[in-house]
Formats: sequence, C-alpha cells, structure tokens
Amino acid sequence: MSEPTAAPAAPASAGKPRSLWQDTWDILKHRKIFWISFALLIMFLVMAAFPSLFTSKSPEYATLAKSMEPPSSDAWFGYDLQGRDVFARTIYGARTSIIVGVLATVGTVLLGGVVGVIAAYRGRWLDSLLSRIGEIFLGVPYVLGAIIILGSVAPVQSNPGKTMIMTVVIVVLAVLGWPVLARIARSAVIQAKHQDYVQAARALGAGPFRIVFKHLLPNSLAPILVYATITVGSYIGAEATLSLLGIGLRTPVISWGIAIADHTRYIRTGAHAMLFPAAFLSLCVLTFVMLGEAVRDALDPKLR
Amino acid sequence: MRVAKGAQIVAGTALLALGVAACGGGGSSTGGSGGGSNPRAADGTVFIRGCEPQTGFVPGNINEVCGGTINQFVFDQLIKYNSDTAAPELSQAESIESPDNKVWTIKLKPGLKWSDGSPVTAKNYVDAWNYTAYSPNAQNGGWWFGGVEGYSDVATEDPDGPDGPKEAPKPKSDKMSGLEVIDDLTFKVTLTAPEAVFRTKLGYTTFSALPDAFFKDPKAFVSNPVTNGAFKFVKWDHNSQIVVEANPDYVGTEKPKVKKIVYKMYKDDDAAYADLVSNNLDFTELIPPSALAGDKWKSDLGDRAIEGQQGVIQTVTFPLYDKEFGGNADFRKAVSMAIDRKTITEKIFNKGRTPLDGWISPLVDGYKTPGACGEFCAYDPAKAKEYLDKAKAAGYTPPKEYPIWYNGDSAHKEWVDATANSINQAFGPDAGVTFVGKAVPTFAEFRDIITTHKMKGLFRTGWQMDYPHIENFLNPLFKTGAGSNDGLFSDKELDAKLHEADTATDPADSIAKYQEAEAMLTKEMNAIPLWSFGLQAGTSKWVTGVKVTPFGVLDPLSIAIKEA
Amino acid sequence: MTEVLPESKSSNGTYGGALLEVDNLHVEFHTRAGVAKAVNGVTYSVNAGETLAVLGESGSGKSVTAQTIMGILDMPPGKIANGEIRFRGTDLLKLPEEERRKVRGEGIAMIFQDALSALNPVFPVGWQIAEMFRIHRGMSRADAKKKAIELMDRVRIPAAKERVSDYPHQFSGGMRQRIMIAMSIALDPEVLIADEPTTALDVTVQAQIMELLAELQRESNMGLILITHDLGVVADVADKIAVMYGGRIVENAEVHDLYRNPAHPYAKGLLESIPRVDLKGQELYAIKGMPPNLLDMPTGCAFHPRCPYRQEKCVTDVPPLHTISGTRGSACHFWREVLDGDAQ
Amino acid sequence: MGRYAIRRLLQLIPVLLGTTFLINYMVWQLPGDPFAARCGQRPCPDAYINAMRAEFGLDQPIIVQYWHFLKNLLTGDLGVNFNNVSVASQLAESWPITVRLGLMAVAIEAVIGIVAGVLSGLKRGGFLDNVITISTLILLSLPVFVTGFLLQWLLGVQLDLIKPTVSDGAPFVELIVPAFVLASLNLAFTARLTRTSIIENRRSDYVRTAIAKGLSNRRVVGVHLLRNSLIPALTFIGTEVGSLMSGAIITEGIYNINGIGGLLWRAVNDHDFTIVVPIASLLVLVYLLANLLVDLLYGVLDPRIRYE
Amino acid sequence: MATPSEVVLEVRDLVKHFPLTQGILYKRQVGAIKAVDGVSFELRRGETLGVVGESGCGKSTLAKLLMALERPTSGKVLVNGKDITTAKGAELKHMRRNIQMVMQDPYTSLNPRMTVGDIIGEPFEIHSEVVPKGDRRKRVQELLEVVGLNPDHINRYPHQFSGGQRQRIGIARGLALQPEIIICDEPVSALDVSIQAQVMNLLDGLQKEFNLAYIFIAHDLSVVRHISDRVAVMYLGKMVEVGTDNQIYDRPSHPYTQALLSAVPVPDPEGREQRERIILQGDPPSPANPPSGCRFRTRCWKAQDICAEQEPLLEIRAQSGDHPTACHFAEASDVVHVS
Repeated sequence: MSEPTAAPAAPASAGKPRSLWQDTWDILKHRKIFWISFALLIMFLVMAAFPSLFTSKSPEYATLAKSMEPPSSDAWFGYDLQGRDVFARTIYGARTSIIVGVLATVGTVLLGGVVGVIAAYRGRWLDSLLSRIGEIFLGVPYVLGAIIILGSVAPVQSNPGKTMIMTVVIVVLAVLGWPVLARIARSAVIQAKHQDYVQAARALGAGPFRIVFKHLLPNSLAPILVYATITVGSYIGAEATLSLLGIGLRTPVISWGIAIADHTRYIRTGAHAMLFPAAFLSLCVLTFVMLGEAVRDALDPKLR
Repeated sequence: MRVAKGAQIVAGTALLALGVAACGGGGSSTGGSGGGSNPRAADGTVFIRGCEPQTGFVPGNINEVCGGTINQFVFDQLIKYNSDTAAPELSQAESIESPDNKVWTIKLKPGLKWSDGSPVTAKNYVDAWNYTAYSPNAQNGGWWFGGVEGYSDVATEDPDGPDGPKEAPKPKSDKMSGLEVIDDLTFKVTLTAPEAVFRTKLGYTTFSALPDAFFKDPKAFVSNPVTNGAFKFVKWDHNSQIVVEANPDYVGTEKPKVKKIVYKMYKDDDAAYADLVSNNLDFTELIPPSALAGDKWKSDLGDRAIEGQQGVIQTVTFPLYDKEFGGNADFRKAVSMAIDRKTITEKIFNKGRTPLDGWISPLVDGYKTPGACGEFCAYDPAKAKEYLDKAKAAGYTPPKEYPIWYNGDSAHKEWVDATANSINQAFGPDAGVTFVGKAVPTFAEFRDIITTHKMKGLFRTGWQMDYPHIENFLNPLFKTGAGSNDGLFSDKELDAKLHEADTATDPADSIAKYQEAEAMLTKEMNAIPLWSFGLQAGTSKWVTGVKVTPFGVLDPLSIAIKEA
Repeated sequence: MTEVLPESKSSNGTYGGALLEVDNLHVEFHTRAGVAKAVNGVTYSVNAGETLAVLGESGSGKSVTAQTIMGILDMPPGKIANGEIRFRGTDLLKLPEEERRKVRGEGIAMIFQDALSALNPVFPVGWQIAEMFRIHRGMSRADAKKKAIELMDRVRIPAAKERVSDYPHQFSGGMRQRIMIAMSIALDPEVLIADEPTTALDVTVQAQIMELLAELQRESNMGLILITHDLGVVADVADKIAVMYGGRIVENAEVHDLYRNPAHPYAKGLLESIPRVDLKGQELYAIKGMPPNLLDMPTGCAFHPRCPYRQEKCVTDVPPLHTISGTRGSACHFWREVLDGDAQ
Repeated sequence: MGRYAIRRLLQLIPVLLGTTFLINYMVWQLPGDPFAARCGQRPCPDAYINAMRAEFGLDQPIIVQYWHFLKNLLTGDLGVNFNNVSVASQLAESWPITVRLGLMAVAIEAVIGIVAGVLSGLKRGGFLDNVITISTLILLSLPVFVTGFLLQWLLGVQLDLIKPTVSDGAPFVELIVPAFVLASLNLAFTARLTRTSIIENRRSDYVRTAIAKGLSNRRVVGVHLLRNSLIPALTFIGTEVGSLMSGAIITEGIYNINGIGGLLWRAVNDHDFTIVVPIASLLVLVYLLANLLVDLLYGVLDPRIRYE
Repeated sequence: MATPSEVVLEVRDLVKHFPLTQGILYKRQVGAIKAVDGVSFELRRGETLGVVGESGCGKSTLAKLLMALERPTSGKVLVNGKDITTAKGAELKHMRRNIQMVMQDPYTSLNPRMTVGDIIGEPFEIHSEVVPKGDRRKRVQELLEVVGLNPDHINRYPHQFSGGQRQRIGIARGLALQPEIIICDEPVSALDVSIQAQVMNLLDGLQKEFNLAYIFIAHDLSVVRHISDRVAVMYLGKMVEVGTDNQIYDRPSHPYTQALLSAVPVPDPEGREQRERIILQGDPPSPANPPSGCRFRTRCWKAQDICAEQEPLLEIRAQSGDHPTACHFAEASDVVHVS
C-alpha cells in the first residue's frame, strides 16, 4: 500500500451516486484557475455570439481620415489603418477567430481521432498504412500545403464568400493538422485496448462498435482533450500567419488574425491597432489552454 | 540557482516581447558603430538593396525590375535619361538622326570598349537587335523591334497560341532587313512607319548592344557577362548578392565614385529597411508602408531620406468583356468619383503618392495640368451617387458584391481596402453594391486570370514607364488589341487618333495628338487613374550624393562614400 | 568507515535503548477530501539481529510508517503530526536534511514491493548499485563497478559479471528483487526495512528471497523490519510481530504467542480466515465488512464495526494498548475474552 | 535495432515516392501559368512561353514529367530552375543555412523548454510555475511573425544589440535571435510536456528509491528524475526538426536569411516546381529521417523499448 | 469428489505458440513462445478445477484460450461438445453465454467510465435476447444482491468501491448470463487477506447455488486447495500433474509439485526450524526455448540423462499411485505435513 490518499474503502452508504465526471467537477469547483478561465470562455463565447452587446459601432465603417488615431474616449482602442474602430473590430473578430479555432480543432479531432482509433484498433498493416499516410501529410511543408489546398479548393476566380473562405481555412488547418492528433489518439487507444475491461467486454461477446465507443473512446479522451485545447489556441494564431501570407482569411471576414497581420508592420506608428487584437488572441489562447489543463488535472488521478 | 536564472530569462523575454509595443514610438535610431571612421571607406564598397533577377545578363531578355536595375549598372545604351529631369541624353551614341522619323542613322562615340577590351561597334548593336527579335531565341524583349522593317520575317506567331498543338513555323530569316551596318561606328535603322518616340525608346535596356563574346556562348554569358557600362560584373551568388565593380576603362563623362557595389538581395522590404536604419545597408529605394506611416521614415533617417517622383502610376481597370462587372460608362465614372484619392494618399501612403487626374505620369513629356480626367477623377460623393443612379436607370444593375482584385504577394491590400471603403461610403448603404478588396494569392495567378480575361470585378493595374514619353502610357494600354490592354478596351476613334500621333513627324505635334487621345478616355472611363508614385528612398550615413532616376532606381554614378 | 553517522557503530554499547525506535508516531495526509490519519500513535522498535514483522492490510499505515522512518514520505500531502523516530537514540525527525540523508543507505536501508518500478528503468542495474559506493564512498567508477559485481554475486545473481550492464526490465522478478536487496545492503546498513518484498513474487521465488534475507541478516546482524500482509511469511521468519489496523498497532507479540493465542479480535480473525495448504477447511472464517476509511474513521475502536466482541464501550472509547505480559500488548478492551476465545 | 532501422529505411521509399508524386501533382494543380507572370504588366511573348514550356517539359503529361524527375534525381541531376540557375547549387547554398537555423532552434527549444518545464514541474502550482506557464503560452499564441518583427525592431534597431538581418554566411551568433523566434512556438509544448512528465515521475517508485539510497536532492532530480522525464520532450523535439525547417519561411523572410524557406516561398509564388519539388521532397525526407532517428533515440534513452 | 456428472468443458491437446518473427521485408518465423503446449483436461458440471503454477507457466494464456480471446495454434476447446475455438460470429456469441470469466485485477477489469449498473447490465445489452429491456435494471439489482452488494448502489462508479467490492462486481458481471462455466483468473490474489476469505466464500456459495463449474487459476496454492475439487499443476506450458486436491497436496509425486508445495509458507511458527524446504534454484527457463525432454529437468534434483532425451507423459505411474504425473521418476511424498 503506497497510496494512502486513495482511500479505497469509500463508505458504501455515504452520499449520492457520483460519476467520474462529477468527481472531476468537484475538483474543478475548487480551482480558481478553472473559474477564471471558465468566466473568460463565457465572455468570449458571448462576444462571438452577440458582438453587438459589447459595442454599438460598426466594425466595417471606415473613416479614413481617422486612420491610426490612438485610443480615446471616443474609440477605446483607437482606429486602425483604414480608420475603423479597433474595439468594434476586436469584438467582431472574436466570432471568426473562435469559430475557425474551434471548428478546425473539431475537424482535426474528428479526422485524427477516426484515423487514430482505426489504426490502433485494427493494427497490423492498416496501422502502418495510416501512419505512413500521416507522415506524408506531416512532412509536406505547411505553407506549401496551405497554398495548394487553398488554391485548388476555392480558386479565387470563383470569388468565394465569407463562409467559403472560412470553411476552406478550417479545412486546411484540419487537413494539415490531423496526423498529430491521430498519433495521440492512436497511442491512447492502444493503451486502453490492453486494459482488462476491454478483454472482459470481448469475453462477453461485445462487437467492435461497442468496444470502440463504450470502452476505448471514453477512456482515451483525456489526452485528446488536452491536446485539442492547446490546438484551438495555436490554430487561432496559425490563422493569423496564413492571413499574413495572403492565403488565409481575408476581407470581408473580420478576425483577430487579419487585424494582427494587417497592422504588425505599423507597430511603431500605432501599436494599438495590433496590440488589442493580439492581447485578445493571447487571452483567448490562455483561456482554452488553462481550461484544458484544469480539466486534465482534474481527470487524471495520477496528478491529483 | 543556476537553473532558476534560466527561467527568469524565459519569462523575461516573453514579457519583453509584450512590453516593446509600449515603447514603439521611439525616436530615430542611433545605429551603426556610432560615428568615427567610415567602414565603407576602406574598400570603397557600398551595399544597396536588390532582388534576384529572373533572367541573367542578356539585356534583350530582361523585363522585370530586379534584373533591369542591375543591368542598367553594367550596360550602357545609346541614350540615357537624365536622372533629374528624365530627359533623354546621348550616351553611347554620338548622334541619332532622322529626317522623317522613319529612317534613323545612328553614330557611336569612338573609343567605347567592352569589358573584355574589344571595341563597341555598330555591328554589336545590329547583331544584338537581330538576336533579340529572332523568335526562336525566345527573348522577352523581341517585340520591341516590331516597328523595324523586316521584323515579321524574323518573328513568327504561334498560330494557335501557346497551348496549341502546332509549333510556330520557323521564321524566314534571322536578320531584319531594316538594320544595316554602315561602318564600324554607324548603322541605319529603317522603320515600317514613322515613329516619333523611337529616339526616346533607345534608352531602354532591350536596345543594348551585345559583344561578340556573347554569340560564342550565350549560355555562359547569362551569368558572366561582358559589359560596356560604368560597372562591370564580378560575381552573382544566387538569392544572395550580385557584385559589380567600377569599370576603369569607362569612357563616359561621369565616372563611378565607388569601387564596388554589392546588390544585396532581400526577401522583405522591412528587413531591408531595418538594415538601412541601422546602417548595414547603404541604399534602398523601397521604404515599406510601415515606415512611411506617420512619416516615421523621416524621423528614422533624417537627412538620409530621399524624396522624389517616379514614372509609375496606379490605376484600376474594368473588365469590359464581362457584362456583369464591366458596367456602363456612368457606373465607371461613379466609381471613379467615389474614390477619395487625396485622403488615401495621405493616410495610407503618407503623401508618398500624388492623386492623379489623368492617365499620364507627371514626369513625362506630354503631361499637363489639369489632367485629362478632370472632374471624373475628383472625389465627389454626391455626384458619384448621381452617376450611379444614372447607370442604374440606363439598365445596369451592379452585383451585390463587387470585388477589387489585387495580387496578395505584394503590398496592395491597404490601399485596395481603403479604396473599397471609400467607394462604399460614398455610395452609401443603400447603393445595392458593396466593394470588397480581394487578393489573388500570387502574381502568377493574378496575371493568368488577367490574360485569360476571367476577371470578375475591378482589378489593380499600374504602369511603370519604359521611357519617359506620353506615348508609353497610351499605346500599350489603350489601343485595340494592345499587349497590356487588359480590360479589352476598344475605341476606333482613339485608335485612329493614336495612329495619327504615332506617325506625326514633329515631336510637339505628336505630343499634342497624344494628349487629344488621352482626353478621349473620359468617354468610356475603362480604367480609373488613382495616383502616381512618389519616390521614397534612403541611404546609410556612410554615403552621400545619392540620386534616384525617374525609373525609381539608383543612379549608380551618383553614389559616393562620405569622407571619414 | 561510518564517521558520518550521528553515532558510530563502535559505540553500539554506549546506547542502552533499541537500535531503531518509533515512538508515538502520528502521520496525516491533508487531501482535498479532508485529513486522513494514516498513522495514529505507532510505537515499535527493532534491535540488531532481530526481525520485526509489521502485519496489516492495505491502508493500515504500515507502509506509511516505514516511509516516514526512511524520510521518503511525500510531504505534502503527508505531514508528521507528532512522534519521534530514534536511530541509536538520535531523533531522525529533528536532524537537518543533510545528516538525515547520510543515515539513508548507511544506517537504514529499504527494499520495496515492486522492484521493477523501484529500480530506475533507464540505468543499468550495476550502475544503480555502484551509485551507492560512488556517492557515499566517493569511489571511482571502476572500483564501484567491481563492488557492484561482488554484491550481485553475494545476492546470488548468476553470471553477475555479464549482467552488470543489463537493465532492470531484462531481469526476472526474483532477480530484480535480488538487485534491490544488493543495493540496499551495499553500505552494510544496521536496519533494513523490507516493504512487502515478496508479495509480487511466486512462492518458489519468495522462498529464495526470504532465505537470502535471513542469511544476510545472520551475516551482518542487521535489524530487519518486514512489512507484509502474509501471515505465512511472518510465521516463517519473524521474531516479534506488530499487527496494525487503521493506523494503530492493535497487537504486539512474540511471534509464537500470537499464532498460538492471539489477543486481539482482528489478529484472531486474520489467522482464522487464511486458507491453509496443509488443511482443507469447510468454510473459511471471514472477517465481515471492510477496512476503515481513513478519512472517516469509526469512533472508539477502529475495528468495532467488524468485531464479534463489540460492546457499547468499543463504539465510544479508544482502547489503549493493554500490556498483557512483558512486551506483549493488545489494543482491545476485551483482550482477556479474546485470549479465552469467548466471542459473544 | 539495425534490422529495424533498415526496415524503416526501406519503408521510406514508398512514402517518398508518394510524397514527391503528390507534390508534383499538387504544384500542377495550382492555377496560373508559371510563365505568364514573368513579364510584369505585359503579357509574355508566345515564343518565350513556348520555349520555356518545352524546356521544362510542361507540355508533357504529368506521369512523363514525374518519370523524368525521378530519372534525373537518381542520376543526381536536379537541372536548372525557371531562371536557368542550377537547382543543386541553390540547394547547396541555402540548405546548410536552414539546417543550422533549424538545429539552433531545436537546441534553444530543448534547453529553454526543458529547463522551464523542469522548474515548473518541480514547483507545480507555485509562482514560478504560473509565470512560466503564462509566458510560454503567450509565446505560443503570438504568431511567429509578430515575435520575429518585435524582436527585430527591439533588439536590432532600437537597442542595437544585434544586426537586424542576418548576413550572407549566416554566422552562428546572428542566427540566435531568429532561432529563438522559430523555437518560440514549440517552446510551450516542450515546457508543458516536460512539466507533465516531471510531475508524473516525481512520485514514481524509483525516485523514492533514489531518495532512500541517500542521494542528494540535486542528484535525485538531476540524474534519476530528469533522465526519465526527458524522454517525451526529447522525442517531441526530435520530430519537430523537420517541421521547424519547413516552418522557417516566415522567420527567414523577416531576418533575410538566405535559406530554404525563402527559396521555397519564392518558388511557390513563381510556381517554379523545379525548386518546389526537390525542396519539398528534401523536407519530407528530413522529416522522415528525423522521425526514424527519434524512434531509434527512444530506444537508446529508454532501454525498455525493443525493436523488432 | 463430486459425483460424476455431465462434462461441460473438454480441452484437447490445446497448443498456443506465439510466433517470434524476424526479417526486414518479409517476416520469417524464427521461433515461438510456447505458452501453452498440449494441454488436455475435462471439467464437469458443478466441479472446480484448480490450475496452479508460477508466473509465465501459461495459466493466463490458457484462460484466454478457453474464453476464445485468443485463437489456439491447435487443439480444441469443447463447450458442451461444441468447439469454441472455431466458432465465429453469432455462434461464438451464443456460446459465450455459457462460459464467462472473472479477472484478476478488480481495479483494471472494470471500465472506470461506466456505472456499476452499466457494467453488470452490459451482458444483457450484448445478448439482448436474455432479458427484456424493461427487466434489466431489476436483474442487475438482483445480481448485486446475490454477490452481497447494496442494490441501491447501481448508479455508482467502480472507483467508489473497495477492491473486494469491485471483485464482487466483476463476479456479478460474470454471473449475469447464467453461464455453466466460469473461468476465474486469479480472482483473489489482488485482495487483502480479510477480504479474500469473503470472496472465496462467495464463490463457494454461488457454485452451490447455481451448480457452476469453475476453472480456478491461481498461484496461491492454499487458496486453490481450499476451493478446488481437482488441481492441475502447470510448468512451462504443460501440465505436470493432475489429481484431486488430496492427491496433489498430500501425495504429490512430481518434483515440481513437491517443490512448489514445500515453498508455501505455513502460518504456524511452530517447528519452522525443523521444516525441510525444497528451494528451487534460479528462474524457470524461457518458454521461447524450453529444455528438451522434461521441461523441469534444468531445476530438478532428480534429473538424469533420460529426462533430457525423453519427454515424460502425463500418465498414471506405478510410483505416483493414483493420479497422472509427468515425471520419469515420480514418487509420492508428503512435503506439506512435516512434523
């Protein structure tokens, strides 16, 4: 006995039934960091859903004469190069940035998860094949892949609209990012696969679907979850890089990435135009990562 | 504790990275090693900003600015343009004469030499021109000789276009009948029709001579040329630098003041600028928008800043071949009047560009004020709306979203967005049309869409003069079927007027006719003039006397190293 | 050779008490769910050449006590609330960390249940043994390695010389435990704590290991604290025995006395509940219920919910460790009835 | 292990073939004629375009082109690019620079990331942990061009501590800041990974054993704990070598480093597949080899891993 | 011994070799780990067969083969006369209703993300024909009661139970389909002594109640003796001795069985100095490369040349008395009850 804290003999009579998730919740409830990041997340989500709650100004209305004017009581974050209100653009940018970050992550998780689970579950040659395909995708330089997919999926001649542009960027991020997640999912599932309860389920005659969805997936989620939260953050940043190269999001879309890419060079004349969106972006990334960390710490009994 | 320090550094750097933003408004940089001796003086070398040429040192094959710039350093042409006034002056030619603007007799100065010691002869010119024009040689500049008699014998068109199955037939001859060597220093050029601007054109790189050495091994020449200019070629490290050094045998009136010029290649204008500010680079003619903003560059560089004009204009063009986006004349005028050129040039370019009210660069022969465009190039939201209504009444319904296209790989986004915003705000929210800046990722794709006539919306066009003459801004752009008539504009009257101007023998008369032609552009307004380019350049504290030509490049003879 | 020790071995005679004494030790774990009192006033001692068996189930506090002696308790969440651990009369808990460290390995050494996880997986076993000599004795790499091979020979690892550079995972469970033992006896410690040393091993290997330990103890006159839950192993090797339950010692006895006639209902229940290879019983006696929850200990005697001798008093009063005779003690209000075998 | 390595190397062949073909094919799919843009605002003469297309085999089907590419590759002839400059010589010039930059970035990432991770893991939940967490995450969230540009201005122009751009030979000292910028993205990952494994291993039995052996705290942490906790971080960093090199495009642009990234970026913009394909293949090869190396390294670091 | 009744499980010449492969492109088989190498036995209704042996002797592989979790290299496992090793799909699923298992580690054999109700109810979900949907919850609660757990705890999660309780949950899951055979793979070795007795009594009681047949795999010889009607001793993939509990424990005739028994510590300090121990030297050889002839010969004090040349068959021998043993020099002797 080396873990006296595990207190295996929970009194059989005490309290209501609690699930592992509820236990996790109990731990989370007492974490300051969780509440801070949770509050921030809610703020960002509300911002994304109802930007007009935060500002009455239009993010698109440009008064060129006010170009790069610094923050004032009139415009809290000042004006950008085109003379648009930086505060309004930062607020409205949240939606795109969060949607791109979250959906690209969801895409990555789905694609990578499916491939990883299949590779781990079926093993043998299929595992090798999928792993090799993943290597090809990881090996191809990111920017090259992005240009090619962006160029061939939504050729500019077709004059893609907002939704199309966002969809394509999301697809690009997911298509180029899935192999990493597939690896994580694969190793998590392989670990879970050798657990006794999977053997027990097989002995009961459970089919592959039941084993994967009831037994393997729920027990492989933690590492995927943690990676996913970091990924949301890095995707929001990657979106900015693609914008800088002129192949990512672009007008008429409003996003933090575009704002940063457009104004990084102007930092000396008007840092505010870049700094405020960048601060929001960093805060948002921090929010997701902290949330992921908090949940992971709470989920993982080893780290308690 | 050893490790603890490391962590503080990590944390510190991250905080620093944020902190820097707060002190972004700092003054001019001290840079360099802080005065004292001039490091350039020791070996007389200066470093200027450059970029990797697409083709090597064969003047007839060059058509982009990276190669063009360095070629101008090493090749002299028959004439050169004055670096202050852009006026053509004789350079290698002693005289260029024609009684009728059709037959030209060109005499070379005596004693001109190639860098391998051989003399520059009339034959060198005739051979070079024939080589460039001969279509199997696939030289980019071949079409420049289209006006020379016998050009059609040396250059054949591919009957099916570049993608067609048939090869172009082999030309009848490899020599143009219009070129004739009279003696060692004289040759005669016969044109198919009189051309008033022929003399002015001769300063363009394509009209350079080629030494005999070239014809022995054209391939080797590409990267190791024998030249006749003020500087001679030393070495070319691809993607990194080209080095040229002063030609001791140069016979021109003005001699190089530095021993060596290193043409250092940059991928990024900001990087070059950062090097300039810290005196690691001695000259750049590209001050990035970030430094132009708020006139930072002037405070950064102080008296090292150079301002001027260059023969480049910015326009946007309508795809007249497309019904939906081509619009009608009133719509096009409405758009033009909805663009606040003044505010854009002030805010986006910090007055680095000048609003245009015509289609001609202010630098060239034939420019006049007020410009031909007149009221249609003046910002007037009320009138713009009026014309928009007129356009609609005439049956044109603009699409809901109207793009302005540009290539995303260089710095156009800011002004295109500003232009779109200006139009939108002038038209008002009820206009039923929203202008949006849209980027085509690369210039290659952009050009491809333009040349295949698939543009759906306004698109960025611009013109950098080849030689300083009004003709250069009209013929290639607006003549029916002209090479750079990207919007497929066609106006028979205009074509006729241009032909008149082309063949007029009196230069002044010719210019007047070109101006008349320009005025006719207001009728259709197929392209909207925006602004002409100013010139912003800068030098390090180590050099002096730097002049920039109207073409926007360094005059290599002007640059000199400061006395220590 | 042991000038670093608070008291040198040669002064053995000058100190009258036992070699190692644990006195009224209290250890708590501060967790999110509350304070778990893992060790609740444990007192025991061991002398040179003597084998003390500490018997108890998971959560009884036997390992925590051992870890506290060794100073390898995770703090936090662990906290020593009270008590002394005297080694040759010096309270280890009051020693500065630097001196405490010197006691580890040289004065007191420890072997663990799971040798595979207790040995560092990325270093060769020889290196891990030699580390003792290099760090404590400042020997050169080559000398230390030689000593390591000698030790591996001594714990009867076949072909020690060839296997000195192998990694822990390349050995069988029994061999790994031998390596653990070799490492712990490297510096001739005076007390060896063996925390369930054979639980993970097969019976045949268990027999080998126990024999080896006994032999090593004879050779060097070590005091041995054997922590186990296996009554069979205890019967084979122990001199005296301390039975732990719920963080307390419930019975203290010479090994023969305990097996002959246990004085605490828990010890009695344990003895009756083990199946025996030499007997085939009808139905096993089973102690009902479950071990106590450390976060929510029963009032009074911790064993009372499971005890057949339970009375009112047991629910309210914590029984002290009654002295029965000499060193024998039982923490049961009704130890007499237990000894007489009258369950109610 | 040798056999394993050989098998993995053999497996590289189909992956490489697949990748090179894919890249060839994808570059082909890009809209825009590579030669149409080579004459500025003017359309290029047909004669020129035809000659270039014939010279570079664009008039042939993709399979034929791919075959030529393979054939040339095997004979070690990479040909010339659209600018008629030898591809091999360009690679030879820029490759070592990018390798140097990439390796330095890896070194910086390893040193800073691991030190930060160890510190925050040991002081889990403490002030230092939070500072490290937040600062590495800010680095993670800032796009690389922001970091690059800020450091260039701050250190290069304002404080004049470094040259704003890297000079021709890309000497070691001048590459430090660009390498840091390149590493900044992954720093957070490395630190997190190290932190997690430190926290996990800190409670492990062998650490307990090491303490019980009477070792000093420094030795317990520095030898026993660190060696085991490094494995995940080092393998992560190893797989990053390849992506750092292909990810250098922006950093190389900002600091005007004459490496693979700039070459690739320009070639992509010019649709110059004569450069794109070899570089991309090279990067994929490096990535795969780095992965292989990491797997082998894993076996060295963790003797429990066996290869069959 | 129970009165002879119907054979519910018959194992014939069961062999499981895990191939060892080598090669760069094509993997050649260069050897095999002979985990189970020709095991035969039968099990009757209501009977318990104990299987003992050291770790690595093939006990657990045997359990997996019986449960059709691994496919054997050769041999048959007949469950009520039908071969489970070749059954597939619906047939296999149906056969599984008759043979279930209880696993060793109560901490890893229950899915931590499922409630006890879901875990015990999973067999009903898989075999939906057994209990109609509406009655399942009730059945689960009944099962909880049967194994001595509070039926109200149906919504709890495994980590909220102690080790013993978790093992009861595992047993309830095994009972759910009302199988005739339960394979118990070290069901009590992870439990505390006081809890172990409870679980053993539970298993005993259930056997009587439902007339179950057990294969009881364990390394703890005293536990095996307590519960088993017959005992089989395994060494390196082979059975070396089979007999009733009394035959094996009182009159072991194979040297390995004797060594194994003598090594078990007896919880009685009296006369511990006098007891003679057979202490085997070294570890069992690798099953990848077992010794020729008799596999035990390398550790056997009786080994002679014949042991290396000829493999002793598992048969009743003159000296061994009444039960089969696989030793050329078998000789019954009581190593447990030494006075």
